[in-house]
Amino acid sequence: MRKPLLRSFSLRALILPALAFALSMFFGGLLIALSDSNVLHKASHPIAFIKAAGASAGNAYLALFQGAIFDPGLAKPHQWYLAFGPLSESLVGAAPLILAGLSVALAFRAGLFNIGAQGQFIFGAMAASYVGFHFHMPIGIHLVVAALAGTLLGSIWGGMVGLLKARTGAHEVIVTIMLNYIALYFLQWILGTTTFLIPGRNDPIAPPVLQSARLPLLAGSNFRLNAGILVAFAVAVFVWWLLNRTTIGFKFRAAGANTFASKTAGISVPFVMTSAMAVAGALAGLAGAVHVLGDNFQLTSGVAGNFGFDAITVALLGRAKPLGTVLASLLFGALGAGAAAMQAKTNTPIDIVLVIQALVVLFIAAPDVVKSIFRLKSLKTAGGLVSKGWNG
Amino acid sequence: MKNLSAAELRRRRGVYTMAILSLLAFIGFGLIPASGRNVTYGFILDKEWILIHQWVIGAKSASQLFAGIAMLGSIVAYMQFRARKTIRVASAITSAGLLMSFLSWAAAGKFIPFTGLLQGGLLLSVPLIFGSMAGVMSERSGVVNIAIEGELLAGAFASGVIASLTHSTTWGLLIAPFAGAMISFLLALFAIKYSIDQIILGFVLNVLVYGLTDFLYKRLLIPYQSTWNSGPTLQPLKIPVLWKVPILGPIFFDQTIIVYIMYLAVIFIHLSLFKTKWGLRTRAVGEHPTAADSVGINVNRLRFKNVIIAGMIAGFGGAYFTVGAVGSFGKEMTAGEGFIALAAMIFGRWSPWGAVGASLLFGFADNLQGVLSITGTPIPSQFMLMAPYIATIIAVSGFVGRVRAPAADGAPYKRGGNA
Amino acid sequence: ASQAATPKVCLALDTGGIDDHSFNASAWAGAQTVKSLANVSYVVADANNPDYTGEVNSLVNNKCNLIIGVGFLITSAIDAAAVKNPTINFAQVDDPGLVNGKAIANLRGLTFATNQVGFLSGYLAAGYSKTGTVATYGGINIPPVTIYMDGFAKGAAYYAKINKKTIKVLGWDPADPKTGVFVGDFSSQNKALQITKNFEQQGADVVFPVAGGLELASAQEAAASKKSVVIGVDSDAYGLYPTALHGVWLNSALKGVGASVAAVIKDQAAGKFNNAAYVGTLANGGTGLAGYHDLAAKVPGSLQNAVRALGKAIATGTVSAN
Amino acid sequence: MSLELRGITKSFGALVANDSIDLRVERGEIHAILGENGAGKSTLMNIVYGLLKADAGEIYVNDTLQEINEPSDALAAGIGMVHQHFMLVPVFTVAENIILGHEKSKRNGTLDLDQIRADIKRVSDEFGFEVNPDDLVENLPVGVQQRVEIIRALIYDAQVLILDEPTAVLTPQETDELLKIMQKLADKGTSIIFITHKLREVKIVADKITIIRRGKVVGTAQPSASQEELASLMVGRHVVLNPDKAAHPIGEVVLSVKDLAIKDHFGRTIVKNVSFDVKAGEVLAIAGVQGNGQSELAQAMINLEEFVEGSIKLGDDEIVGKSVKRALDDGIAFVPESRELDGLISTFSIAENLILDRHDGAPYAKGINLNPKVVKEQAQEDTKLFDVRFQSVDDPISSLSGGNKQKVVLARELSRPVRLIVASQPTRGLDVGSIEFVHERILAERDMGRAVLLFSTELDEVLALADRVAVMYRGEILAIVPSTVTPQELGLLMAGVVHA
Ligand SMILES: Nc1ncnc2c1ncn2[C@@H]1O[C@H](COP(=O)(O)OP(=O)(O)OP(=O)(O)O)[C@@H](O)[C@H]1O
Ligand SMILES: Nc1ncnc2c1ncn2[C@@H]1O[C@H](COP(=O)(O)OP(=O)(O)OP(=O)(O)O)[C@@H](O)[C@H]1O
Ligand SMILES: [Mg+2]
Ligand SMILES: [Mg+2]
Repeated sequence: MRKPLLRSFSLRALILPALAFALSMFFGGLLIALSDSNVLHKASHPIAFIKAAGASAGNAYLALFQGAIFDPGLAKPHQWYLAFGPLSESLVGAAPLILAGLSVALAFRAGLFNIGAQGQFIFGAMAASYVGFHFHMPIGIHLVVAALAGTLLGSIWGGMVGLLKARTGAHEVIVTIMLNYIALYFLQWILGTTTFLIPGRNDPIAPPVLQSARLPLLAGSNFRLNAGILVAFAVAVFVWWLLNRTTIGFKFRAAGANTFASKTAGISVPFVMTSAMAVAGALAGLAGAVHVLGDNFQLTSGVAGNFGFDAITVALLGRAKPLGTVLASLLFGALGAGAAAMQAKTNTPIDIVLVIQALVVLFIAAPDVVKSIFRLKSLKTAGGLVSKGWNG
Repeated sequence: MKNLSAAELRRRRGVYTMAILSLLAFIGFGLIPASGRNVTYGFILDKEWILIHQWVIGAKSASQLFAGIAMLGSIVAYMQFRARKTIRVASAITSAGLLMSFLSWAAAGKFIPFTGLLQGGLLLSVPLIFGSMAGVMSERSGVVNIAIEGELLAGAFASGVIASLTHSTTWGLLIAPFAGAMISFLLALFAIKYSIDQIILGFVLNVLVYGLTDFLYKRLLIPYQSTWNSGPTLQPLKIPVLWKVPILGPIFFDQTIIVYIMYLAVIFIHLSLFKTKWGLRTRAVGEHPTAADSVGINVNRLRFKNVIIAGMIAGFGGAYFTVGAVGSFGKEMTAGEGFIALAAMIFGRWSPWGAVGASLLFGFADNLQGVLSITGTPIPSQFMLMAPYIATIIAVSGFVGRVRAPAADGAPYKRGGNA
Repeated sequence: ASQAATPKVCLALDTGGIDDHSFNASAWAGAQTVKSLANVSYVVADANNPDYTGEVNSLVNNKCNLIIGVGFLITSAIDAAAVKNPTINFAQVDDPGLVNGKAIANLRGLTFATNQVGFLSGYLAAGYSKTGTVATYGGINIPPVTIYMDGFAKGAAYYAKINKKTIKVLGWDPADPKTGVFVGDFSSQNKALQITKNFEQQGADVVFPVAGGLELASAQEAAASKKSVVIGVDSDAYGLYPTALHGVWLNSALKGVGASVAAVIKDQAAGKFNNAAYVGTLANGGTGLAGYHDLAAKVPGSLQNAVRALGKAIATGTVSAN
Repeated sequence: MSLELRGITKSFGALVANDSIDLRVERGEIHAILGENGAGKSTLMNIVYGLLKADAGEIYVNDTLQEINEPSDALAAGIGMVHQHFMLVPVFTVAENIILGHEKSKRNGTLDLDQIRADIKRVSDEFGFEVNPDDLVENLPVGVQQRVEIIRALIYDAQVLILDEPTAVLTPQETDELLKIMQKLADKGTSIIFITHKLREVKIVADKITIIRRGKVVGTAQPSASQEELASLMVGRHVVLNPDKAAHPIGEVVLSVKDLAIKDHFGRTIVKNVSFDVKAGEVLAIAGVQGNGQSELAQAMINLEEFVEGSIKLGDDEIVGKSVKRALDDGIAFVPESRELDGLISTFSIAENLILDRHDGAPYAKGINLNPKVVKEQAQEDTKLFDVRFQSVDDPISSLSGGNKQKVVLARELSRPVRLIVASQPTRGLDVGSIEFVHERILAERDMGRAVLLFSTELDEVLALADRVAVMYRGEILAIVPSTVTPQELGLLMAGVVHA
């Protein structure tokens, strides 16, 4: 794995994903059309039926696109660029996802299955929010401190898992699943405490983080696009460097690939378990921090949404490689942003996006299926990452 | 005794933990409290034979009594351990004693419907047991099954809708397994035929089912609720005589058909796994597929079959959520129990009874926290809700320790690959 | 405020969506009642990663004239948007509609004194109970939920006081708002079912679930065990669930989200949008009991009268629900 | 029963593993097949046994064409095979393993093991095996595991028995017994295909010898041919079988082990009161039957064993209780018994495998920064030095043959400054060419004044390399004898026989 970051990325490698995406959109479209009463009413006249179906799915997807990338309707005189608002939304959504995805990917490379990104995300968000609204510090410093606080708490929450596994052998899958629930309930509790209540209000919404702790906007006040996405990209490069260019990453990958040989070579597997989970936790924690400091600003019980689990999907979709994870997250960010608009414009239930996401991952993970559908015997494909099951 | 084996060290850690806990319980629950108030245990749910109706006892003395039992238990356990004998029974007694000691303390001045407490625990673990059985089925033959959640949800959806459309719980029950099987068919197809990473697959299938059910729920079940989502529910069937057995009767033998089928399923899976030709082959395929292949066993066909069956089990378990409990389907009503089931399977070391034990532990802990938060505790509600999850972590790290999955679990089998 | 011929009205719903059998549903239903006056549409926050700001932005971009935020989580997004777009009118359910303490011209808050109807429900429950034990539980421990529970407990206590009876309330203790019985989410039907079972085993024969759609589970248990009846929450449960359950709904505590939404839309259509905070009370019909439906016969007339009277008393302020 | 292969061809991608191979085995004939690593022997046999599908070629049993697509076809045709990598389920009992695939059930549907137990007993008695049907296979020594495989073949009365490197893991005694058994079977009419790298064995039992090189049959030979002739036929060049061990000065004690005891995870004592010294410039060989504690003893040398009592001193510093890394850094080179499992990471590149144990030291790393350029250059050198054959150091190690894999392990362990070399079964499964190389390296290290602790079950190897030989039996050292000991004496010692 000592290829430079970009060599693992070629246009040719994008053909399959593109086809996989098209395929998924097709099935999603079928679902939209066939569950649309206006379409079903025309079932008796084939032609009209197909027209209606096409229209139904077409409109939904047009809205999806407009909500995700570019919507001319938003352009105002002398402000054509406003049409790119949706793109900004997509990137805003992608930033935390990239970071959380990297968390899962890194742990995976070290032979650990981190289902706990959700909980680590929550603690990261909690810490960042607290530092963000409670303390007063100079601009910049405040931001850094808040982000670090989130990273630290996330890394503690994650490192705990590694430590438990190293010490007692408790399986990380069990522990992380349980810790996710614990983190959620802890969040619900702390939001009710006076420290986290807005003075004079009693609903569980933490005060907004102060301006001094917010990630700077990148494209002016018309867009929510903030430095979070840059942080995410930077961290992706960092993770790539850590995994492929450092002795620590070497240990991670070695222990992840073959514990016995690693032990024999003097690599301390307990060290790998603990530190890998700590780093993974830190990344997920940072994701939470970026979410709170970048676009969410106020801590709520739903702050983590489904990031921690989407993170697993994008990491696996990205074959546990940094670049792949970034690309996968961008795709998911766009789908997420588009979905809201799609529902607003065409009343298509937002959940269809889940179906599309699932199908995309499925087809990309199964190149042979796609190839056989599109008759592409020749196309060479990188083998997926091998699952080692539970024994790591 | 120097140089203990890892297993022994773990067991010793267990014994010491129990001993210390018992002592703490005796002091903390038995001696310190201001005393005075009574705790009342209720032992009757229905018109079963009444052994004792209620048992009223001083909270303090009860705590002492049970903590005492726990201490005895841990001493016995230690002696057993020295004698290198199994400490299962002793530890069971100790844990029970500890629990009762704690309960008597926590419920001072309160009424604890003991039978109901246990019955509730059982009910809460029903989906977990079905789920973990599905896990065991497929993972024993070497296919990692993270799709349990999806299989449960699919089963719940299908059985709910069908029961509603046909006004028949029977049809609901009959359809559920096939809904689960549809999901596990995808799992089998992609994992075995296209040898795709099974962990990715499991996750994605869950997402897929979430998406599909949410979508259809909004598009069909809400608008046309009266026809699509108003299913009937199963009534409990009392097993003649048995259900009257004091305490146990109403817990185990006054349940819906789903629960009875669960009993049979667990026993059947255990027996077939360890006593039959099918079981031998299944385990062989999960441990050393090449060896199985070299004696003429069709590895992938067997795996395919088992994964499908696993899906049917989980799917049937899903029916518990709808026809087994509330009738109508609710959005994402499995609420992550498929993952708890997954944990229970690992916790139970891929053995049917182990998984059942883990599921019961979780279900019971969950219901205990429910009952205690009703009778009233000073502990904030969110921390009460955490209890079962914390308990699981303690159990896993304190007593279970390192677990070993079937050797070939998660590894697709292709002939001629490197042996 | 803009005077569109037929104004474009958009609801920003919380993750529950129009089918949550709860406040989102009521809001949408309310909007439907005035379809003729405005063309109404809605968006739902993405349950996977709710991005309320994004949600509201998408409506602003969608050129809505009136945007109504439903669910307190959307508050801050609505506030921000209101400040940023003075030409668009906003309303926010479950929020007084103040931006850092001050009212602004294009934002109207819609709040509800649900503790009042909770109080009535508690009184009714206590009066109806044969065992003298009534129970309530919530989805998660948040004010919109606990306000109801608090009112319920106090109402039951009030009944006990004036009738010199001892009434036991399970699941919520006004003195200790950190504890109480909660499911932990709004989707675990079988947990809600088990909680109801546990209540019944503690002797409760009236249950007041404040957990949106989970009230279905309680109703199922009640129907199966015949040991309890259920008081629905937010909307009239009687019409929402299978007819098989009609026999278990003692009543429903209404939260007039729909009415308030309809009211705001009417004003908008008539070009009379204003920012006077709307508080739904028993007095203005913003909250209230739905009706006894099938159990009307079973509830003693005296009790029904007492409840009606108490309602008036609270409305006129002679009795306080706090 | 006779077996004939005609024009068997099999390629894996570009590589032709079998190139139209013809082969005929008569009834009751022991037919040896010789060839280097990767020559194509296992592939050929896997084809005969139905585990691989030939691209072309035909298989005749008793001169009638046989379709063999599945192992079940082979079994049905009376072909049995003992695989190079055993085909036993470790967590099953012997009986379960043997009944697998031929299950009989009782009337109540449960498995019927009684019949198979009886069969096992019958066969064991006939051939004087000591096998308990209810032992877990994972607890059995390799030698016994192999017996299980043979018993299985015999129970399902194989007329043609394929043995793929059966002696690679056996001791002299076990080997001789196995050879006797083979004779016995042959006399009763069973045809045997015997794959091995050990010419001595071939000369003892084989009736006929076929030599394969790079997938082609390059000739047949008679057992009378000399070992040198056979060797050069296999490798295609002249090879030295017995390296000359020049006399050399012996230095001070480098390694000294005192009263060592090792327990396994189940608390069973595996090694007890073991004491010995190894001096600089000396090769001490630990000989012994597989499963007498050598593996654990070897592992203990770098603290890979968990439950150890006693003392292991390298120079003046104690090893026991320290970390593995510490032991390695102290100057121990460790060549593990199983290169595939403990020695190499199959998904890692050759270069990465070359720095497994010292990636965080200079020159490879500065701080935590790995320097890929240096890693690569160093890899080029090391591999050239140790004559590893490969396309690129970035290729995954799994693309190398066993022999080359082993050279990579040696390259890694020996190209850093060490005082002691611990090598377990360094030539297991290797062909003569590779063995020659490994042996020369080990002696070279010795002559450079390093201490060598050699664990081997190969008599010839022990005698060829050792200055002194310690024999292990049942976890204890039975005796330490000079290398002038005769193979016979050594064999007896290994069998636990100490004569006054
Ligand atoms: N499944 C496979 N896929 C690709 N190549 C393979 C496969 N199996 C074997 N080969 C290649 O075929 C060649 C022959 O392998 P084979 O195992 O038959 O050699 P061998 O004679 O048994 O070697 P050894 O004496 O070490 O056992 C080797 O070069 C190997 O690289
Ligand atoms: N699936 C495969 N793909 C590529 N090469 C393979 C495959 N299977 C076996 N080989 C190679 O075939 C060659 C011979 O196979 P084999 O397993 O016999 O190795 P070996 O030389 O005998 O080493 P060992 O004795 O440790 O097995 C080795 O290089 C091995 O790596
Ligand atoms: Mg071979
Ligand atoms: Mg070999």
